[in-house]
Amino acid sequence: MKNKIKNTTRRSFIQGATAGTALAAAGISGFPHVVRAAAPVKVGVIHPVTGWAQYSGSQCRFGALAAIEEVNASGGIKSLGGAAIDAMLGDAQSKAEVGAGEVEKMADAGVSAIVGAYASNICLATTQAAAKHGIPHAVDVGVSDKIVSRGLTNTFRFGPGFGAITKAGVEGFLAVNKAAGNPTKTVAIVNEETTGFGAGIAGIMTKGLAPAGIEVVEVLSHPTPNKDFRNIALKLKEIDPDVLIPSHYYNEGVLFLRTLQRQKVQPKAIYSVLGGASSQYRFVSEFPDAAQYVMDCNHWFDPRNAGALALQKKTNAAGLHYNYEVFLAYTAMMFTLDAIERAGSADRTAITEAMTASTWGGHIMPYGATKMENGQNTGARPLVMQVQGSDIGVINPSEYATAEAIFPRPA
Amino acid sequence: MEFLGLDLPSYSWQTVLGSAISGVFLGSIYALVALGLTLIYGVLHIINFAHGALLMLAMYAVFFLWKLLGLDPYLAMLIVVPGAYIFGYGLQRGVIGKASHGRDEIILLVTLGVSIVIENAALFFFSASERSVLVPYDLDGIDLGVTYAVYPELIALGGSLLITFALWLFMSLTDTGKAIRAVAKERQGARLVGINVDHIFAVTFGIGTACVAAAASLLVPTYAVHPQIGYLFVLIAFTVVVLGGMGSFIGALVGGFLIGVTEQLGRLYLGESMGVITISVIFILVLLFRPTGLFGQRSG
Amino acid sequence: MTKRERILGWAFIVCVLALAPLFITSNRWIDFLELTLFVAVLGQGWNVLGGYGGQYSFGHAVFFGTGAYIQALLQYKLGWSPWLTLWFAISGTTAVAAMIGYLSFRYGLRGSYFALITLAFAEAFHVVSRSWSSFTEGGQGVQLTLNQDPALALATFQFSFGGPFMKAYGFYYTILAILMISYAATWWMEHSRFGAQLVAVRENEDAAEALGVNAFLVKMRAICLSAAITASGGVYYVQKFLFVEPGIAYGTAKSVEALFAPIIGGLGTVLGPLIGSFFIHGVGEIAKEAIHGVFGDRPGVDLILFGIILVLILAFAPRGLVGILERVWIRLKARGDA
Amino acid sequence: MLDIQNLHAGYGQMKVLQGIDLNIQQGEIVALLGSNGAGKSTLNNNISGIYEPTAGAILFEGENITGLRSEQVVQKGIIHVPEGRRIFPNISVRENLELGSYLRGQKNRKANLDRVVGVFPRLQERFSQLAGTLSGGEQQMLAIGRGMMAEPRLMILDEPSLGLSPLLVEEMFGLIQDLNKTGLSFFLVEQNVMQSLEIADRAYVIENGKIVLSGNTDALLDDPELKKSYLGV
Amino acid sequence: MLDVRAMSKSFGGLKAVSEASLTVSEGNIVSLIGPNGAGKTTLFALISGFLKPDSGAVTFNDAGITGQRPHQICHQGLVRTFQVVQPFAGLTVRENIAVGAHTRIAGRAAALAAAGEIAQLVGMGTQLDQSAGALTIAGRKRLELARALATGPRLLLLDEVMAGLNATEIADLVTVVRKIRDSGVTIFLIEHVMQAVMSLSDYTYVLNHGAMIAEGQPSQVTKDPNVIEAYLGHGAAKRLLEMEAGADA
Repeated sequence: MKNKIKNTTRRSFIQGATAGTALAAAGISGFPHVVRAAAPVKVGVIHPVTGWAQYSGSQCRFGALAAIEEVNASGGIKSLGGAAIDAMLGDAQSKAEVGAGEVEKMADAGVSAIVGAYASNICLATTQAAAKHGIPHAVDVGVSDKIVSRGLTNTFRFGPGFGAITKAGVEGFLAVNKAAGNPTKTVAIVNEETTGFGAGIAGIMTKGLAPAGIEVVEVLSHPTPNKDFRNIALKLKEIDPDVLIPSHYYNEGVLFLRTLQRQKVQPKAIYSVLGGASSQYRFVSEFPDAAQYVMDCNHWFDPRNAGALALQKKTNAAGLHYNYEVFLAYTAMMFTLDAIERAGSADRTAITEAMTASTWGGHIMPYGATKMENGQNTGARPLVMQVQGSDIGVINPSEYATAEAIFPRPA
Repeated sequence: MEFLGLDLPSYSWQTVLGSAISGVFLGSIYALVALGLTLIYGVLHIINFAHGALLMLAMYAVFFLWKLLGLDPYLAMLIVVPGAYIFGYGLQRGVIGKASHGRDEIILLVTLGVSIVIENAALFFFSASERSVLVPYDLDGIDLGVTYAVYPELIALGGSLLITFALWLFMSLTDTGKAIRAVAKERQGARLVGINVDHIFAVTFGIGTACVAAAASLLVPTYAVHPQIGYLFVLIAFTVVVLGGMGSFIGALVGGFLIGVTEQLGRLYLGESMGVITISVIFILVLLFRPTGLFGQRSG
Repeated sequence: MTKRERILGWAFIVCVLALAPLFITSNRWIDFLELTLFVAVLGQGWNVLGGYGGQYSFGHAVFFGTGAYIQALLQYKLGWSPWLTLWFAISGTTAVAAMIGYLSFRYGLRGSYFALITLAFAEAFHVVSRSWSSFTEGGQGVQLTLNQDPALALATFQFSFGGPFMKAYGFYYTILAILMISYAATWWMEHSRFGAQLVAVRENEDAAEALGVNAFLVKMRAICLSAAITASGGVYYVQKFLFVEPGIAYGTAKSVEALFAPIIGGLGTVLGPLIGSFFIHGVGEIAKEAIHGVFGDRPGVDLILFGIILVLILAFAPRGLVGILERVWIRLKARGDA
Repeated sequence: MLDIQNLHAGYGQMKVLQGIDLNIQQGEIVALLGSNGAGKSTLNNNISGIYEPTAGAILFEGENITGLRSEQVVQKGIIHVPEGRRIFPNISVRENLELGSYLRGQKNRKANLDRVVGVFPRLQERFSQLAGTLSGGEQQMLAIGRGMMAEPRLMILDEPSLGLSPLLVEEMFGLIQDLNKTGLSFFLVEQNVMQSLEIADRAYVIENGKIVLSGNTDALLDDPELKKSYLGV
Repeated sequence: MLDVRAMSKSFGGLKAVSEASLTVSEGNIVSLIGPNGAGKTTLFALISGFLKPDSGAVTFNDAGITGQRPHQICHQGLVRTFQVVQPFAGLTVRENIAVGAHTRIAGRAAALAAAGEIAQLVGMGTQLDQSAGALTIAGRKRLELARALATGPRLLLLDEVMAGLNATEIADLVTVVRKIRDSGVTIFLIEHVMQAVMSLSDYTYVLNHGAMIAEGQPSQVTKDPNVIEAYLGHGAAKRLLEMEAGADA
């Protein structure tokens, strides 16, 4: 089993975490002994660790727990007298109603905040259920912009939403294209339409690329799951666009890129926006050929941040992939714990207020200082990556770049 | 292009032909999965809902043989096919036959129960993540002009023809094959010539499962394995079986190709998502208007 | 069981379900009860057609999903009140059921063929709901506006931000009311000519026809009642979660959930789906807790168990838990009398 | 050869046979007469192992075969050609015959096949035809031919004349006699009373699951009881 | 009351019923006899709407009912029973009969009460709450009769209700059938048990190989050499005549 956390029981993890804190306390036994009078603060962690989204959900859970482990190890919530964070784990089973049920359990158990719940539809249900009980809820992934547009005062998303990512994708592409001497005239979009996360991409792209004289010549939508991409490959062969812009989940991403390979479809570049596979280490390691030179505008950590790299090491050590799920959930949890620290209280309202007013800057993401507007962190932004060799390098924006874009890709 | 008042996109003949050819390849996969299903239906009158789950299980077996022993998926057939036969035989004799009291609807529910158990056991032990087998000849193949045909696809196509032929030979030349066909229509008569009907039932289920395991070996180089993969094929396999005629191998083969080509062209013209509705529509129409399918025998 | 015992039994069950939440302070357990009752409603929907009528549908999600979509879309697109849309949701779904029933029964589909065609219809609806974006909002699903004004809780049929009682129990009593109505309807059916004829058709269609039963009409009525009950589950779902998407609406999960409860509880009995739902959810919870101690969060444990229970019930207790309970009851009474 | 002692049998809670005693000697043709629902087919199905009797014993050549499965009974050489023929309609005539020796007589399949088509030349003409397309008489020939393929020692014939024209019935009975001359024993269940009594050595009359009359056929033919039970006069 | 004209039906190549005609007049008990496989049950199925004839017509109470569905025909007062009894095995005797009663009674309680009365009539009064699946063959036959009777028929088609019964049971049932006739229900029956046919019928039709070969008073019909041949086989008539001659001598 790749995912160790999954194999640990909830109890043994909590025990482990407590043991960690105890050890940390023992490590500083030379100092006056700090008696932890404060009760632990309960934080709910909901993810779909079973069902269709199980892989991503488990990755998310690992990230969130890593954050808790880290904070507990470094002395817990200081403003609460070093109170430990007690993680209450919930499994949404990849179903919205089960996710909402988990929130009820957590409300019962008296959690102070909730972090979760990966998929947009589950997030919609969990944030609403949490709102009913006034529990602050930090959304880790859930890119649908509906999540933060319902006026729920308890809901916060630290990462960027779909609209912001697509806009950044356009800007990033234009920059890469310009640097290469504007070779792109036509693009084709291939997006998934089942969960709707690729919906709306065509409009934003068409509008954004038009000023640079780039035409969106075709939009090809497909369902998730999709077992065959041959038709799309054939159409692309006929249309022969300069650049392909895919936007879909991991499994389809893999199948799509492999089909292009098999059908010898070779555009100047593949530049995905929220491409499920493109900037995932797992894909790069399993299909290095298909992944080569693929660019992707997606969630990414600040590659110069030491904490981010430490987390990467830790993730790899656990046998997991350091994908966006891990660092987004980690960051959402850190954001929550930071708010608890600032609130100096386990009270839900106080934490909500602290989240609203957060200016937190100590994170591992390329976002700058936090500024919440209607629950959305306005500083949140994606980066543009490219697979080069066995690594994934950041190619845009320049202030975070670790590699030079290779575009058009070599034949 | 306009068709029945619908404004359809128009494509070059190369694209349309390429799509149709890809439908043939896809259809060969459907036919492979449907062969075992139609055999089991023809004799046992079992609409085997566990068929997809068994396909998935066999795909995992092929995957692990590759991953752990480095065994080529096609070679893995030598292990997986007999293994599946034994598993299928035991499943019919030990579970399905015993629990179903011989009633069609109950059999349906029992196989549904079995599929739920198998699928979730796979989820439990293997997790939901996709696992792919990468064969060295993954990208090699033949340029057909309008489309590339890679070896895994060509082998699957050849395999579907070969397995259909082998099944046909088995059913017409061996006593067991004849007994299977005899039992399909006349159980009491079969008992009276000394055929152990329970055994033949289990043998049939075993062979059906072995077929699906052969299909699994041929599928794995193209499709990643995950616990829900069976579901992706099984509904279509039902359509193929119903269209081809329950119990007919040639029907499964022709039905597979027909569905494959229809689906690909449907997706080409109606869009990838809406295009698959052609399958459901064919399914419903055949069930309503020609439940015996194209090559089916009249029952009764 | 005597009639008196039955009535007393029902009165007891109704009282327990009505009063239970007042003694449970835990949201978690209220939520558990709510989910259980919800599945019991879906199960009764299936039971009317499958249990009483012997027509085993494998695509009952088509009724749940259609009810949910109508409920959601009329509010979303036309801004209608949910109290109005719910009538359209139920009657619209009934119309869909009438169409599916007409085609299936007119062309004489029975047994496994009926199961397959319902499955095919659910799949067709799934594809349409996913692909016809301009009408159904496609795969993104329909998200209803959340009302946070406590004063409008009742008017908007959204209780999450109502008063303390409403917030805690609003949806519980909603699903309980739906349950009571649907179970009363089933009870009425069981004790009516329609019910008697439906069971006769299940037992032997030819014999029923010979006795003047219009089997086609009886099955049509059954599929319509079945769909109406299932659609009311869809209405509840949409009001509770304010969200519906193709996978939730037409995926296989709901179809399977709907048939588990009555088969395990007892086919063709009013009480069966309720008992079945309580049993599988209870066992599921226990299994998950138990397995948690050993493996952590592992997927599928409860479903593996459900599958095994389903096969065992089919093999050894074709009358389900109700049958077992009745036998136990009779034995206990015999012992008491002795 | 076959000795049935106090046999009781039925379906579920339904009792059909209520103590049958009956025997067949090597080389005999024994007829069983009785009206619909008297239990004739039930008796045959219990002998051939399709159903298991609730009480009593069936001995074949001194060996207790009560409750054996049908394939074990076939193995012993008791071949039951059932009412309604039960041929395999969806496979060819030839395959039907071949399956006759599925369990018994496999070694001599070719020789037996020749023997059967020698007796029924009509079947050879239809060799590759699906058995379901045969006429009623041909189907009956096929059913008997299929039975012969197993090299039977005792053949149970259940209503072989059912649905056949008088001419064919005549032919059928002649055939049974011919086969009997080769040493094959027959247990013949018939509604065609007169003709079966003419070729049989002995007969039993069954009513409501009990044997009510038995004896040599000549005696039975003159028994007024028989006529009464058949014509009600 | 019932008039069947030139009815034919084939299955595949086999002519099951060919050009059969018959008349059943009100208040009578008419029987249809013939050897196994003669097509009697097929003819019943054609009359009651379970099968569609290839040609021919059925008139019931001066109305054409050819091609109508069984339930429609039932509502006009013509109801059949099945040779292979078809009880609703999961229901009690009372519930079984009530299904028939519902044809004329909408209310559940009234239908159940009516079922009780009918059960008394056919002698099942003590078995009302028994499960139909647990009945003996005789019980099932009675139930079959009771259910049909509960629909309130004008004409009852009974398919071998006596088969498999012993002499006492047959005698009981003969009485019941008479009682039913006396209550104003016309009866048309297929029967194998000749005693029953002889003692019950006012008129008899004989079917062989799908065609009517004789009709008339039962006592006459059984003397018809064609009928004897059909029943007892080729040459039987001659032998019987010889026997009778011998007996007379």
